Amino acid sequence: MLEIQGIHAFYGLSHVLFDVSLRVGEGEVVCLLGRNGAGKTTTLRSIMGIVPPRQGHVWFRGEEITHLPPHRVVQKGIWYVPDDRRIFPDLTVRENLEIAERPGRRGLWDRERVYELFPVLKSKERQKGGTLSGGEQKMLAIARALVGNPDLLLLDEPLEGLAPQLIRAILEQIQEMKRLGLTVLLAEQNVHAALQVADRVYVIDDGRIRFHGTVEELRAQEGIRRKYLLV
Amino acid sequence: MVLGFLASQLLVGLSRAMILFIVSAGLTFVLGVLRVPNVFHGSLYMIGAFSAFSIATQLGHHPASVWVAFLTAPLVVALIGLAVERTLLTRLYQREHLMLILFTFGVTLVLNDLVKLAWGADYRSILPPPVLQGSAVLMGVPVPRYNLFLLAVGPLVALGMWLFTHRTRIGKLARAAAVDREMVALLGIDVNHVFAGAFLVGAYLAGLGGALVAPSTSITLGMDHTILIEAFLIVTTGGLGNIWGALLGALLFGLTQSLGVLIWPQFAIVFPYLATASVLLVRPRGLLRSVW
Amino acid sequence: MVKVRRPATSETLAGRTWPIGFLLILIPALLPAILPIFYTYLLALIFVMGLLAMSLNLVLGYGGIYQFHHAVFYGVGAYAVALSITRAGWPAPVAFLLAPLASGLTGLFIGWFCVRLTRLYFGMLQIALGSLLWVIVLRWYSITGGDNGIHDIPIPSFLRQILPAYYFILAVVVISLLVLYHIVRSPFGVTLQAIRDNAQRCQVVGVNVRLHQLVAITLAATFAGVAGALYVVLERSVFPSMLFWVLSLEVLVMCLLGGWYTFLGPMVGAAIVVTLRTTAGRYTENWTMILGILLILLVFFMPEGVLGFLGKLIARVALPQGRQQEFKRAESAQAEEKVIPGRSSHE
Amino acid sequence: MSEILRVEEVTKTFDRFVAVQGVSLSVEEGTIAAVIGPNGAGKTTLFNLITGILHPNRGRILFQGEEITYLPPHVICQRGIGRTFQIANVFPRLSVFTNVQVAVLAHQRRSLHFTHPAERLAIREAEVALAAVGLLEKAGQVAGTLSHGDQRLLEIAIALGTEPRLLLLDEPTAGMSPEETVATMKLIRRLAQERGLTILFCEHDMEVVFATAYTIMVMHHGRILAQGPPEVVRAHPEVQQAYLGASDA
Amino acid sequence: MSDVRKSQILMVFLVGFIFSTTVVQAQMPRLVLDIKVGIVDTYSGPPAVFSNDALNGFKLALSDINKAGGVLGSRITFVTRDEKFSPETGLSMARELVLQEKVDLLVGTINSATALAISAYAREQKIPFIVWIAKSEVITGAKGHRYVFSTGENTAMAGKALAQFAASRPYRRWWIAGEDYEYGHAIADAFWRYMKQLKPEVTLAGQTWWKTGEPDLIPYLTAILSARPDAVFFGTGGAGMANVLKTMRAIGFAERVPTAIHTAIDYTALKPLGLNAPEGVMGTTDYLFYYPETSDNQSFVRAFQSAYGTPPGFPAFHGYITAYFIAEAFRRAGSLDRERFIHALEGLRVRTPVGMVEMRACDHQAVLPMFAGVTQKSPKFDFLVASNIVTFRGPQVMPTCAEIQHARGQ
Repeated sequence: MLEIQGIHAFYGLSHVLFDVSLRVGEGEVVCLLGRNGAGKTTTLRSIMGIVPPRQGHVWFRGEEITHLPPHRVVQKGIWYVPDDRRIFPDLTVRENLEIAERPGRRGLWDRERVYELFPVLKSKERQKGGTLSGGEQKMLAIARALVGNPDLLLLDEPLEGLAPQLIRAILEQIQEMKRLGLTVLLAEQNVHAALQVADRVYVIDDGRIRFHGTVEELRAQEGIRRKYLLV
Repeated sequence: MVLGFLASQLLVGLSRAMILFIVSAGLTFVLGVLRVPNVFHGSLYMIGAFSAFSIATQLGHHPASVWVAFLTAPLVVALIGLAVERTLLTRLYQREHLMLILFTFGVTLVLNDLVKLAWGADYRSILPPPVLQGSAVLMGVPVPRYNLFLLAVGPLVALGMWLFTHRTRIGKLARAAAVDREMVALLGIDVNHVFAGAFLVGAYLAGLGGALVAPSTSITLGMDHTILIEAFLIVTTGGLGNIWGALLGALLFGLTQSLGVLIWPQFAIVFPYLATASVLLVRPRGLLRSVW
Repeated sequence: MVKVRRPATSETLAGRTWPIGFLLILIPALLPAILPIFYTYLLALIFVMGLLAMSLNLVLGYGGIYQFHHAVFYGVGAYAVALSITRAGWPAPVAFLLAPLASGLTGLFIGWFCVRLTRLYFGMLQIALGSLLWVIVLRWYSITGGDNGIHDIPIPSFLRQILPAYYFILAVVVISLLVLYHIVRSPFGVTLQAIRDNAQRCQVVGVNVRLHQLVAITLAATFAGVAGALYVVLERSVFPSMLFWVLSLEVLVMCLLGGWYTFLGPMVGAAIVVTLRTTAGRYTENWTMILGILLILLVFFMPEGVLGFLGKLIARVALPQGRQQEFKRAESAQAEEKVIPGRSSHE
Repeated sequence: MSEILRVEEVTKTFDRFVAVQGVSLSVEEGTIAAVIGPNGAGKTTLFNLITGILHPNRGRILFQGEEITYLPPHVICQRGIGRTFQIANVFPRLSVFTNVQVAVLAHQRRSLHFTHPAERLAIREAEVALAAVGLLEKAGQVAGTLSHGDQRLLEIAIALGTEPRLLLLDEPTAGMSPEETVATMKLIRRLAQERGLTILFCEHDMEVVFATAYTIMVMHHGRILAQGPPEVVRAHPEVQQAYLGASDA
Repeated sequence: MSDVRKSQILMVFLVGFIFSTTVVQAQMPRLVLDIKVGIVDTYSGPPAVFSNDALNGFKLALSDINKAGGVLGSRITFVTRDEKFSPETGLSMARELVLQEKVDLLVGTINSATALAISAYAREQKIPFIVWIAKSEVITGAKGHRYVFSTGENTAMAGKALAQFAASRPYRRWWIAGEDYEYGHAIADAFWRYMKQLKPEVTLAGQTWWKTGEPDLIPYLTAILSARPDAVFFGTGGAGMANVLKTMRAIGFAERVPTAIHTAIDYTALKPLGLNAPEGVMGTTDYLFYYPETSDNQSFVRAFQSAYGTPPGFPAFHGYITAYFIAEAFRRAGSLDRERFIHALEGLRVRTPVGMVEMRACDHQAVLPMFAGVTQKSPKFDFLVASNIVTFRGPQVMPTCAEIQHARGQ
């Protein structure tokens, strides 16, 4: 579904991604593991076209999207949930969702459906986004992407900074999404949580892909885990 | 009589504030969403007044001619604004504010000379629509009907802006883009379209202000000057980018000006400046919350 | 100890390029010999406006402060001279010394209020406060002559011809520029530039940011006052429009046009605007449109102003290979710096 | 050893969001202390409160026994607290050398001097600070053109230019490669030893913290969960559950 | 990058620029025989309507003069400069006209501040300067000198004419209001000065001043109404004038209180409002295209109308007579010598649409008759005109030479 081939990305003068390649198949949950600053966010931002790669290619469903502007990438069906949530603080919860809805594009997800997934949002529908707690904002950020009916969802550290019970809740919901046929690329540093939902894993460090394989393969690779994930 | 006079001063101050509000609302909306301090906003206002004059006189003495002008002149202005935005401004959104000021100032110079070429240097004047001519007497003091009409229009525009920003998709997107334009793009929306829409609305409001002021004053070259600086002071007082702030600022400006006439007529002009300065000293980011 | 290679800025080059500096003074000193008298006058006017623009640039380009109403200080300087000669009857030298003082104090006063605010808010407060002064000058007929201004100001007779006035202005401007240059290179100047680059960082290395900004505003106002006094020397008239915000905008345009990150840029900007204003009228009535189009083109093609652009051009041609690389990196880093406003408000 | 910094019951809220809640901590002179916690735990807010960029809603902060709670940032710096920022925060248009020189001049209270060209002042001090972080060879470069890692080092050099007694480092290794991280930590230890500096740094990367700090404070959701030497913190049950998760199990 | 290095380029640039402009300048051929008039005025912004009118009148007269062979065998030509209502620019442009264009005399401007600044310059350069629209009485009064002339009415004349007109009416408690700039105050001062002289029992009920370009005058005007004066005098002109008339109309001001406005009967002020201008307002002007109905006036109006499509306003009249004063003075001087020109112009009488007009030698002020009247609708025009017109001869309304000398401190 998504194929990245040898991308190099830069922030200004600093070269942050080196020859990163990865694949995400239809219906898979793929996890991109790495520590803070390893290049996870940049990889996702490169896919989205926010940090267009200077070299390499990104294909989505066989179509090259390497140099599309972000909104065109989204229109192709890839939605991105940034790590810092980026809720619109002045808009209500409902409005945050409404502007993400694509008029005319019907699909599995609508506002009611995401409220079922995250009931707490329903109860705070009329509150301003800025007044939600961190965890609620995370949920709203995910919900906001879901109402766009993505084919592929890029989740950037959805678990970061969350209390354990919330982590569990979000993981369950990711599994639920997977069950409903959504493809997910998950960037995480919380290895243990991520491995609970992932089908396949890429480990990124210092801007380079250091490992890829199934969850079981990673479990077997003590060295990789010690070296790049510090666990 | 004294009371009536005071009341009529207030009403007239308020009606002046409504024009100021309409123009400032456009300025502040563009400031909020696009982050562009639009110096040619005043020129758009002037073009609005001149267009209203041309449209009203083209239609001759028909009683509806001025109404038609009120409706169409702002559209003309909005289109001019949009043209500038689409061809030039859209390429400059990432520049420093000073560069944007320089650019919009350049556009001002060009537009003002074009107005001179198009309409000449004569003073122009139109009358209010027939039903709004003359004045109502309020506690013994005459208050022009047209000013009463403006009193009604101001809140309508405010309401319209509220509906636009809270009830329409593009309005909500504009509010979102004011805070985080990249995230709006990440919702699959071409931010450029949002910006174009926001600029269109801003220019429309400038044109509307110009069209509405036309019957109560003489339409001349150079009328952009005063309004520009007043509008900038108002939006700063209110909090950059905040439409309700613009309303507050405009009320403050209009009322201090008309009440200043009562207190110290010779120096009435300084009261709005004093008001602006004192507000900013107490609240360095304006009265209401600003996105800046 | 490692040999430190200093940055390729004006600081290091100034030492070996003093002959060029000398030429910079010599050429204007000789120009009147070959120029028609009107151009001598025009050059003098350019120097006056140039000094005004460069004084603004001390706060604008070097300080990153949105000084939107700089003309007030210029006007105050001019009126200080005019009033102390015509109303108080003080001797001209006293009047000339009073001008920068009055402007500096005005700058201190307005700046004291303004430094609490940032950016556009700063600029607008300054416009509000400056306009109060403008109103006073405009309205106080018995003292200031209102909107007619004051004319035929009796300055010393030896300055009434264009040529001596030109040399007087040239001398004062050159001295002022040397002082300005000195300020820019002084610890204060360097700190000011650091504040422009990153005010927060400056605070946490122990710099009292507001105090430095206030000092910068006062200094800039003082030099604007010098320019105002020089205007009186040249024209022997003052007008309230010298304190009007429109002139402030024009001076701002001069800085940006010439190049606000360069020392002499504003002088070039002043040269362009003044020349256009005075001579383009010969060919067209719509010369402001020409200026408008020029500004639009500038924003698109020379965002660092004329001198900034020329500087880069020369750097590309003249710098040795090694420094070229560094220069390119600097350029792209600056370009990068501008492309930040994705998520402006939260930080 | 005496206490150099003391934070007492400090709370800071933004609108309705509580960023730091009743935090108390103390740092002994001459030690290396660390605050760990995930992103959004309130570490940066805490640093901003200590350095005067923000003022707390409640509580007080003492430095060398004197209250500094509501002092402006530049005064706090002049008292002897230096800091770096999480995102590289340098003067991009100035040279590397000038970046540090500005700090030295400010420290020497010469930033309002006009009499001498700056290029002849504070050279030795600035060079020492640059040498300490190993950036001396790059002194002539424009700071904005440095690599990310070098900009982080430059930040430390700027902070050193003010000759602080206490140095606050906000995620000094964020965005660094493993090699750079190791080198930076070595640098921090060396600075503490050679200069007798007290260092308080915050990190989300645990290994780095446990290997370097003498005392560790764990922050979570704006509160301090635990405080003490590494072994104590590592063993703290709440910390294990909330932050370390089951990872070390 | 070195600033010093950059400045090298700057110098090359600057010098090149200046040389190129001078070279262009030098190559422009100048007909030695032409008499060249340099005009500085405001051709953009609100005042442009007046300055264009004046320029049209001037051009009309010039074409007649040049068609008739010019003077002294030369054609009279002119160059204009747009000072954009900025006295600083105007002053620079005057210098440019004198030093570069080498004009024989200067003409201008609507802006009193510019006129005074150029006047000071003209005195220094010993070059004649004729003011044709600016109405400040100090131009030929307190600040007058050998080199400055005025071909239009001034505030003293207008104020005195209107005071005489209004003094015949029974109003005693006057309110004075106007636009807060030199002209507004000057006209009000003159009016009140002469009113007091003519009718010592009048009292001043109060004053109101608003800033130039103030778009909304209702607060000011209603404030005046509430004070219930016997009559109101407005000192205003130009775009402000149209504003006053419009506001008066909106609140029915003139029906409630008798009003005198200096330019109220002026065609330029009344035209934009058409038939909607208020009736019954007292005013003065030094020129009406429909009065007096002499053949000289009618033929001027016809010629002007066919050339420019509108009837001439008072500035056109000033422009027209300015040209004739210049031509006649050169003819009488017999040479292009400036001093002889001035000598010839002093006391010169020329035939104008309103009769013979003399350039008074003592103050260089044209002795113009003033017309006063009351606004009224007329079946012949689609704008208001003056009715009950009273004509005051020049000497009736002008300060005496003794007064002028006193004002000049001689």
